[in-house]
Amino acid sequence: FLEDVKSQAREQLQASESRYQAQRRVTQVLQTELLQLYSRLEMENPAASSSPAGGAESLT
Amino acid sequence: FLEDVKSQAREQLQASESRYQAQRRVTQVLQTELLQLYSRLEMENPAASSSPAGGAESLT
Amino acid sequence: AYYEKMGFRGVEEKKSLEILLKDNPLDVEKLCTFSQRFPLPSMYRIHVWKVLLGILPPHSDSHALVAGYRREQYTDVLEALQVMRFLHGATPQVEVYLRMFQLEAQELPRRSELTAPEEEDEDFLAIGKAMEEIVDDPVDCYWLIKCFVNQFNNKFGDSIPHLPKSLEHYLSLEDIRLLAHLKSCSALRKLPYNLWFPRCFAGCFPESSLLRVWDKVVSGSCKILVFVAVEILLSYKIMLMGMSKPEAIVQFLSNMPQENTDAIVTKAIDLWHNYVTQPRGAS
Repeated sequence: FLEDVKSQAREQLQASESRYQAQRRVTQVLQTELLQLYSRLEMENPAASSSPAGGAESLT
Repeated sequence: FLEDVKSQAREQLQASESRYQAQRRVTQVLQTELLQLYSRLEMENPAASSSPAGGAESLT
Repeated sequence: AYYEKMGFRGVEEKKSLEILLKDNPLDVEKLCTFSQRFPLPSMYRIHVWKVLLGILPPHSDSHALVAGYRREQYTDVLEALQVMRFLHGATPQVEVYLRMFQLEAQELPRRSELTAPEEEDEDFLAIGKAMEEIVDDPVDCYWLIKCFVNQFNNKFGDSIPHLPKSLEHYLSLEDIRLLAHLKSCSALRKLPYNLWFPRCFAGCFPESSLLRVWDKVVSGSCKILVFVAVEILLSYKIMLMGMSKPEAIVQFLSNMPQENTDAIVTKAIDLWHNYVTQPRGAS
């Protein structure tokens, strides 16, 4: 019975782990997408690129 | 003793879940940021908007 | 002889804490009681705080696993903020912690609306800066700030507005003349409570003194803050009695001298033990 409880706990932890991994993959895709967009914005609008960079600059 | 095993499993699961939740928050913020960028791209470059709009749709 | 006795007591305390720390699972309640009663030995302080704040679970054999989760969570949040350009190389470390905290709490401003930290963030930043001085490892530091702030707000958020009243009460018992003076020049309501209570004296005291106050806060008392304030007033009594303008009093207390903060904290803890932890009716 104890083994039963232990293996149930292990399964729950694994499920949580795989949910986390799935969410991480989503994050990675979104981050790649974002980086591409930033560089496209800066290429297309070198003039306006001051504004995305400006967002970052206003932080300083 | 059984309670002990259970509570240990619960502690581990909680920490794992907290890591998952943080990853979810990250995804949400990334999505918001991406959507904002897309709409800005469209405003600034209405001609080139067809391809970023496709990108935005793939997110929804 | 006094120091010998104190030293001996210190060794005994350290031994009994070591015994508590060998328990598996750890008895969090006993650790709380220990931390309420004695100052934590500096070599165990961070570890005990992490357990009391729930960063590490009671079961010691889960510590490695959970610490790994904590580290990953830290990295995930930090990376995302960097990719989104919320942070750059020159962002001060406490501001990094603030943005991470905001992201996790779903309170992160939009990047297009991002400004320098607001006034409402000042408490977080003060606590963060002090914790930075106390803790070297950034992962530990972020988690300690986050859980310290969260626990403090959850447990004591409702009590904070009542602390000035409590201060008045204990000052009336300790020094009625000083209280009367502060009242008569209408300084009592203007004391720098906001620099004291919501940030647990971070920024008012050097970290070496702050640690012993935070031992009590982490282990579940916010009343200690009242006694620290009482002792601040008592130790500058002569100076305060000589001032009649409330602005001068506030000005002085907001920029307190840093010399005898250790003595203030020691007396404050003694006074707190007298009134609160030892049963004497008053609570």
